[in-house]
Amino acid sequence: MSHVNRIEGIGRIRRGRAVRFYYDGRQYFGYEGDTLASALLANGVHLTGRSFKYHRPRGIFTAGSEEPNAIVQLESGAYTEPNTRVTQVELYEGLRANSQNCWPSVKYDIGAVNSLLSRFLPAGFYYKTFMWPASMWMTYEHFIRNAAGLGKSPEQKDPDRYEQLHAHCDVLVAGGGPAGLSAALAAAKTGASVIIMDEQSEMGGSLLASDETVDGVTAAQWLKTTLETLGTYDNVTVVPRCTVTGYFDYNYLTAAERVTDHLGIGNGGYSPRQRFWKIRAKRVVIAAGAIERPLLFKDNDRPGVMLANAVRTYIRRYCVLPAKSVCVFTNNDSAYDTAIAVHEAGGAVTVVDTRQSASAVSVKRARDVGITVYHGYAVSNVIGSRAIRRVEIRRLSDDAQSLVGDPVTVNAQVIANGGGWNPVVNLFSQSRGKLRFESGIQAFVPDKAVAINPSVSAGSCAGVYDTAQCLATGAEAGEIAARAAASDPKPSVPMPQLTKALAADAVNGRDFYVVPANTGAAEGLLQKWNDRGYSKHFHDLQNDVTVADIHLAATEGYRSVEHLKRYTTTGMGTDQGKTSNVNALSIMAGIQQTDIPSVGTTTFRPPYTPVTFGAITGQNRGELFLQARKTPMHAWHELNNAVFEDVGDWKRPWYFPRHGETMHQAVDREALATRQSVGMVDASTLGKIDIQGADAAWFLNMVYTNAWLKLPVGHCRYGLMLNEHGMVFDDGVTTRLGENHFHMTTTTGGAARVMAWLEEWLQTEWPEREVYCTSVTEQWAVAAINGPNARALLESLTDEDLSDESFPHMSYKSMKVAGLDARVFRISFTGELSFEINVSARHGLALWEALIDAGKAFDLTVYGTETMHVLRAEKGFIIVGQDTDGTVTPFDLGMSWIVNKNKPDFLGKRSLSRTHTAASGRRQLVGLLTDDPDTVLPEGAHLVEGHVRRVPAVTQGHVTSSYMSPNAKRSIAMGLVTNGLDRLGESLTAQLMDGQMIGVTLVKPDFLSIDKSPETKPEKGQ
Amino acid sequence: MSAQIYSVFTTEAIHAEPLDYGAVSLSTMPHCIKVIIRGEHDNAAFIAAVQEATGLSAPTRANSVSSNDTSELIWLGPSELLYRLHNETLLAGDTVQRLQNALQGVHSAVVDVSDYYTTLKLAGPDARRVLRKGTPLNVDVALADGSDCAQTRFGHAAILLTQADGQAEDGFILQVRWTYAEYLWTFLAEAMQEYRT
Amino acid sequence: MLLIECPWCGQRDQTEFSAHGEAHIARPTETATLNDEQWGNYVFFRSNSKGLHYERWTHDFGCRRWFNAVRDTVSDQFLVTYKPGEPAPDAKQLTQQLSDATSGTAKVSGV
Amino acid sequence: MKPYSLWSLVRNGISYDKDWQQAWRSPEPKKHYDVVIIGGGGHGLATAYYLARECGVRNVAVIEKGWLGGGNTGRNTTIVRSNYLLDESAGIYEHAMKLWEGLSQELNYNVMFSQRGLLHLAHSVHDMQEIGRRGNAIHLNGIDSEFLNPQQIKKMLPIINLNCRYPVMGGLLQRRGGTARHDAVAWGYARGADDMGVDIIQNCAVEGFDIQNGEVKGVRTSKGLIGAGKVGCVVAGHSSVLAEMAGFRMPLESVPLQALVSEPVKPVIDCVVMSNGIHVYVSQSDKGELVVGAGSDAYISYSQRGSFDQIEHVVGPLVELFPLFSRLRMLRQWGGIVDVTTDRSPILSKTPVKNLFINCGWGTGGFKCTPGSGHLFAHSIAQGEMHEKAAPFSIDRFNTGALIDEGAAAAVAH
Ligand SMILES: Cc1cc2nc3c(=O)[nH]c(=O)nc-3n(C[C@H](O)[C@H](O)[C@H](O)COP(=O)(O)OP(=O)(O)OC[C@H]3O[C@@H](n4cnc5c(N)ncnc54)[C@H](O)[C@@H]3O)c2cc1C
Ligand SMILES: NC(=O)c1ccc[n+]([C@@H]2O[C@H](COP(=O)([O-])OP(=O)(O)OC[C@H]3O[C@@H](n4cnc5c(N)ncnc54)[C@H](O)[C@@H]3O)[C@@H](O)[C@H]2O)c1
Ligand SMILES: Cc1cc2nc3c(=O)[nH]c(=O)nc-3n(C[C@H](O)[C@H](O)[C@H](O)COP(=O)(O)O)c2cc1C
Ligand SMILES: [Zn+2]
Repeated sequence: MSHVNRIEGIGRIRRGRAVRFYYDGRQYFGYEGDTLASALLANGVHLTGRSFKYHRPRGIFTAGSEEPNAIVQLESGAYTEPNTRVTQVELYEGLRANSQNCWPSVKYDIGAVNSLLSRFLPAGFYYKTFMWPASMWMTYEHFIRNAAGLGKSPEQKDPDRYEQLHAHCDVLVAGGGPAGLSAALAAAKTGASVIIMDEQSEMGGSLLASDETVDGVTAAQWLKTTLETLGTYDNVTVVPRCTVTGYFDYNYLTAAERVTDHLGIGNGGYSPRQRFWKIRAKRVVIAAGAIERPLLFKDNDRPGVMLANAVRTYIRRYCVLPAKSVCVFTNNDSAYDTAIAVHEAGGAVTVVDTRQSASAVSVKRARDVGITVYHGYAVSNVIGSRAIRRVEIRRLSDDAQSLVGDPVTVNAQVIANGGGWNPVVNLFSQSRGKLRFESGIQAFVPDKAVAINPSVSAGSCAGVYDTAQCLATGAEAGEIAARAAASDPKPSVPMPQLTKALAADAVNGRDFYVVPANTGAAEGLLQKWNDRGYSKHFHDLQNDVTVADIHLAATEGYRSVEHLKRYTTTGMGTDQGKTSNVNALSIMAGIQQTDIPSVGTTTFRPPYTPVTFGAITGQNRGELFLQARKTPMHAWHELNNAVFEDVGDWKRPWYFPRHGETMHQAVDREALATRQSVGMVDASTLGKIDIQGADAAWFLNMVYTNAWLKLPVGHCRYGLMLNEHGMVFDDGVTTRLGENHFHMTTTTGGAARVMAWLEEWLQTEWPEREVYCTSVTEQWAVAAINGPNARALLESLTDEDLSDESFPHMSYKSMKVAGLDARVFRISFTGELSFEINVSARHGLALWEALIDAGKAFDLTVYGTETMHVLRAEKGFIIVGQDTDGTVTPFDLGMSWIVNKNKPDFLGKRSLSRTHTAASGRRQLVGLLTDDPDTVLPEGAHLVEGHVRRVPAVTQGHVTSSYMSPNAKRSIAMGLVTNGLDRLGESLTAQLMDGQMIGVTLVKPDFLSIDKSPETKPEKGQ
Repeated sequence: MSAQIYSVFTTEAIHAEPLDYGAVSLSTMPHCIKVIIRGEHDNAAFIAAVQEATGLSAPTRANSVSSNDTSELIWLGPSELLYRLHNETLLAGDTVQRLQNALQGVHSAVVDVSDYYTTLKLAGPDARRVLRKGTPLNVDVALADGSDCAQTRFGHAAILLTQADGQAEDGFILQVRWTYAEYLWTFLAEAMQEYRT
Repeated sequence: MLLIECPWCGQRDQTEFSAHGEAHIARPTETATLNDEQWGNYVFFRSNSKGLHYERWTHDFGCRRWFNAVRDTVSDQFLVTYKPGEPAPDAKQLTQQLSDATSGTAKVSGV
Repeated sequence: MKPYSLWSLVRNGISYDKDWQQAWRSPEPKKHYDVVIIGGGGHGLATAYYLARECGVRNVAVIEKGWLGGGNTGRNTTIVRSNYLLDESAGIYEHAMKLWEGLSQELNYNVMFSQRGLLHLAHSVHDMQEIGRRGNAIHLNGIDSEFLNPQQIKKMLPIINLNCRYPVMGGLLQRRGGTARHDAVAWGYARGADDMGVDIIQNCAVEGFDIQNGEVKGVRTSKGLIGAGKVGCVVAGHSSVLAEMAGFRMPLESVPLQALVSEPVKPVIDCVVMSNGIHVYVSQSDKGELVVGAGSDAYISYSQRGSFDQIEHVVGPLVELFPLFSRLRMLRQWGGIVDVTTDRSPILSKTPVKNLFINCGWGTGGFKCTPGSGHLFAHSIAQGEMHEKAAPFSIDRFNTGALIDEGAAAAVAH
């Protein structure tokens, strides 16, 4: 197909560079510099999609990011992207796009039956039906869901890469039109660091489609010179293709840059697809321009109805005349520029102006070149459905409340619709700034910025519509911002505002919004709305919301603007109502006989235009999603077939299967070998804190429940920490290395929490106490050897005397092990003879390998966390976080021995004596033996009284830990049971979801013969 | 890759293959002695003792470093300094001992953290831009002077940033808990991709 | 995204910090003499002020120090940050400062 | 009240939709009501509805400072489930679930309660222990729950990345869980309450209480003094502010909680997915957006917005769990003010002021209990004594230590 609509001229396209692309499977070509929209229009394609609800045919409506209609499924497979605005896609070789939300094709769409039923599907209809029979809702819903939803999600992993970038600047300029560019320049001149961003492929904003003279030169020339000048400043960063998406507190702004999208798939080289900026700006200049708003008339959603300035943009920027005959429909002067542009491009043009007369320069110019202007007329009917065939217009009554006279037919295939402008106040509003309604221009403009988000708006986003004024306000804003940033760099100081007054551009007629639908007598418009007939006046094109729907909402009492939005879904589409919101307000204001500011706006929220989740995530994905921490011995574990378990951030070996062993077999072997000879576990992940100072012992006395003052140097003690609620939150062994020096260990997952807890008390409550804490977790690699041969093994690597007398249980020695400086603790988490050998992290692997070598003589077995759990459970030792859950006191654990009642105070102490906490009947930790020793209870199983299955049933508690114990030669478990400590010997039943009933007996949680080893419990308090 | 990288960051002898894209390069630094020295900076006795033991003036200005050819004293907090010593003949334990002796009787703590941290070097004219991909710190302000240092975050990792050779130019030393080093390295290596030629 | 003035390190990004609720709640010393309600008050009950709020923060990714701040919980504006141990700044004065900066929405409660 | 039906849609369609009734009136406040409910969120409206409907108390006003449902009711991720760990919680949430199951019909307003199933993922041994415990507890309470293995999860959710950082080891499914249309819940209750004579007064802020001898006599509002026999305070994030007006403190912190939606797409995810292991929860609305819940900031704020890092913190996990969502786009983000208790359980309680009752502390997860909370609170107010299912949730538990610690016990939100 040929470029039926391409016209002569230069614009911003590069004619030498033809680009092939495909739309709905059909091949077309365009030029470099085209957007998908301009290329489609050049090829005469207007129909680009079907609407959300009624599946009405829709076309390209705008030339920018405000596009509500023309959204497509871009590309396919892993690269596909739904709901993509054709107006923002830059053309690249081989681009493929498909229409969406239609079947079998955009031309013949089955869903269009909805359109026939539209009368019975008004706003919120789903709240009123689909209720019977109740059981059918899920079926109805299934169909509703399939009908909704626009485009399709990709079905494969995104192959592209994204990055984030943090930036800091004195002045951030959002928007690179004339106002933004002059702001950037003015700020740059003061020496301020400036970043200027624009969402379009080129800087220039509306100047890219302007034939104006700017500062005495053509717009294109001005643009070129200005960009060159900016380029000479080192302190200026110019970022095209970058949308400022969010304005957060303390002048933190986010922006999404499309770095390589325009190059086409796979052509990005080493650059990321998109880059997500996080900017902290001392001051912000918002120069985001204005968006045209359409007039509302019957069938105003037909493909071919476009915003007036979009038509002008296609002509001047892309050399595309969207149709040979254009009807410009407007209520103000600015759309006359479009008429002139059409005329100059060789098109036939008719202007339909709702005003009785107009006298602006542009109007005069249009008349002078012979353009037909109908004053006091409005578009009353659009003939054609997938394309406009012709347009009917009728005279407006004097009060503009009704249509009178006979229709006049205008030959036009495009309606250039210009109903005035809405300043882009989105970012300002996101910054908590309050808006003010200027009735002269019928628009909301920024009022005062809040202290923490000092910004100044310039150009047409501040309601200034004249280019010279845009330049002037821009320059002033840039200078104000730069000076404010220099004199008081902190946001939280209010910002001076512009002295240049808002151009009181009170063009009469801009308060005309909706073409009356009736032909009746001259009653007031408001009553007339009762007649409806407004069910084809679409104000929200994407969500198919009509003027009638607003009326319905008002009738039913959904009058608050927020109810209106939610009931009709107006403004909730992917365009967030950029072209529809103010129209909705005006209609509601009309119905309620009030003014627009009294109706108010809904809340502007980020992002300004939708941002890919990939961009927001940046590099924090896959391997970098969350770091996996590894111990110094990790490589050995990997080589030796470890299966890893995630414990907090850490990767810990879970078990070490040999020759196809199951987990169960591996754990059996590891656990038996440890108690029979010697086993070794990597304990490097334990939290470690170095505590020093004259008050160190006093401090431990406050944070642990037991007594610490008299612990001899060189000895270790087990402690429990409570929070102020009195509940156990961590445990570990702490060793007195010197009179004022302790080495504390914490649980793996609790290390950071404990460190923060200690610092909190030291820094905020007891700053006068002489204690310093330093985290040393990563400093030490730890190998723990357990079992009857542990001593012999260690002896083979050290000269130190390891006898009970010289090195008793719960004590510590510094020595050489395998030639390495080591701290060795004789503490046990298995109940076996045990040594925890600590060496500097970088020697961890060497230590480990030395132990492995020496261990061959003792049949040393390496075990993982699962075996570690089995071994400790065999002895009834708890794991905080598994056998406790934040609601458990030491008494509940049967560990009253660890609570020193003579200490005047310790953290959490008072909570233990609260009425409820001290009462009986709490859940207490006991051992559980299944009637059948081969049955292993599932962890989490609940216990009930009796043997008869009942639902509901009262739980007596649950199983916290449960294993097959090869050493006890039976299954073992622990659980928290109501009053458990008083019920030892009683039987309960675990009632499982699958119907099993497993009998258990409550016992003391000490599952191996008591006399086997003296080291059955962590040492008791003194 | 992970097994290889892991050994890089926990064993002093092996170094990761440096990445050099011209405009920016990444490498590991040799192991050095690192000692945390705790003590109140407004305690003159503490400051004097530290200076005596290290031969460096104590950096009591927040986020500053004082250094000489072989060592640095780095401000970490109002009661915390980091002493880094690039001297392969000395032992960490001896250094700790020396400091402890000097600080006898002063409320203080000396802790060997030589193996707690790994240091990486990011250098080249685009090093700052790469840094900005992961840190919210205003690098230009926080590291305006060659003697400035800063603790901040890079992605999820807590890092200490100092400047190579005390120059506020193109080289940064990133100190990180070694268990985050693989993460940091991978992040930086990916962030540098753009500068490949 | 707040910009927070660490009393030591200066202005830093919010993501370097964490918040820890109301400040200036002294831990009772003679805990044994308190009844359940008095103890409960200390552990659980908070001013949760809408307006000026005295609160605690830590500079986790920086100097790791705890400090206090006064912030308006409506505008989220920090009025002052200060070191632990320093006295709580006067609410009246801060309210004035706030109403100078904004239009005076702040209300003081529960110091 | 003219009922809604397919027929009513047709009839009204034919008459150009101009004869619909107002869903609720907008009356001027009377001088005195038997009960004044402060707060026109779902919970307040439901309370008024059940007071009128079941307790015979029809001289009731609901006083809302803004627009109905504009608080957390209008800004939540609409997840409904009753699979709570502790018996007390199961008691109220399952009570609510039963009411949900007939709610559209009872209210004659389609609240789109969609029992599409709610899946909690377990990413570690610890998570597995947690869902094991909770699944069994729920089961004993007579509430449905099922364990799924990774293969079953993959079958249900083909797009999931089981092998993400913290690989998926299993899941707990409540088939009766799902979502409901948040706005419809507020509007449906409002319409039902209004129909029975309840006055719903919008744009009217309570600014103080009339308390005499420790007993509440009325509320001072921006529309003047309104007398009340009893007052129910149901203002979520503003509970501490109201309590302060009445002279007492609450064990609450009001923090920002955020959510976001993607652009709408055709159905891709058919149940609600929650992962505490990597911190994300997501469902797809009937309109097609992915509705994603973010975390809460740790600082107190009344500004209905939060910090952007919370958004990053949830988008990362979303992409990790569903890598194909990376090319979808975030359409809108917003925040609410949630009132959080230390034990993550709500407060339904008498207060130190006689005849002043409070219902709050629902924090990040009260939408699902809207019918149950309203129902129990209505009965409690009418009786003057807390309903037995509500009784454990008194303020007093923070003094005695009888916490209902869902937070500590399960660490499951929403
Ligand atoms: C982002 C987000 C996601 C959530 N996700 C879920 C979820 O998935 N599932 C779930 O179960 N829960 C969720 N929640 C929680 C849930 O939204 C709330 O618990 C629930 O909606 C609270 O309802 P409510 O009626 O108590 O409060 P609200 O709906 O907040 O109503 C309180 C009302 O009181 C009014 N009020 C306040 N002060 C005054 C005054 N002085 N005078 C008069 N009126 C006043 C307010 O304007 C407001 O309308 C979420 C919350 C948020 C913010
Ligand atoms: N005659 C009229 O009534 C009328 C009305 C409006 C505008 N205008 C003309 O339009 C021009 C306005 O100049 P201006 O500089 O104020 O606006 P502009 O429209 O020329 O430029 C604004 C720029 O900001 C960009 N932008 C908007 N939001 C953004 C975001 N969030 N992130 C990044 N970029 C964003 C846009 O893409 C655009 O390029 C003047 O020439 C004026 O005469 C005329
Ligand atoms: C479940 C749910 C779905 C939503 N879907 C959309 C949506 O499709 N489009 C949209 O613009 N906003 C959507 N929103 C967000 C609302 O527009 C709005 O942001 C939210 O109700 C908070 O109100 P506020 O932003 O006005 O403060 C949704 C909100 C919820 C709770
Ligand atoms: Zn700091």
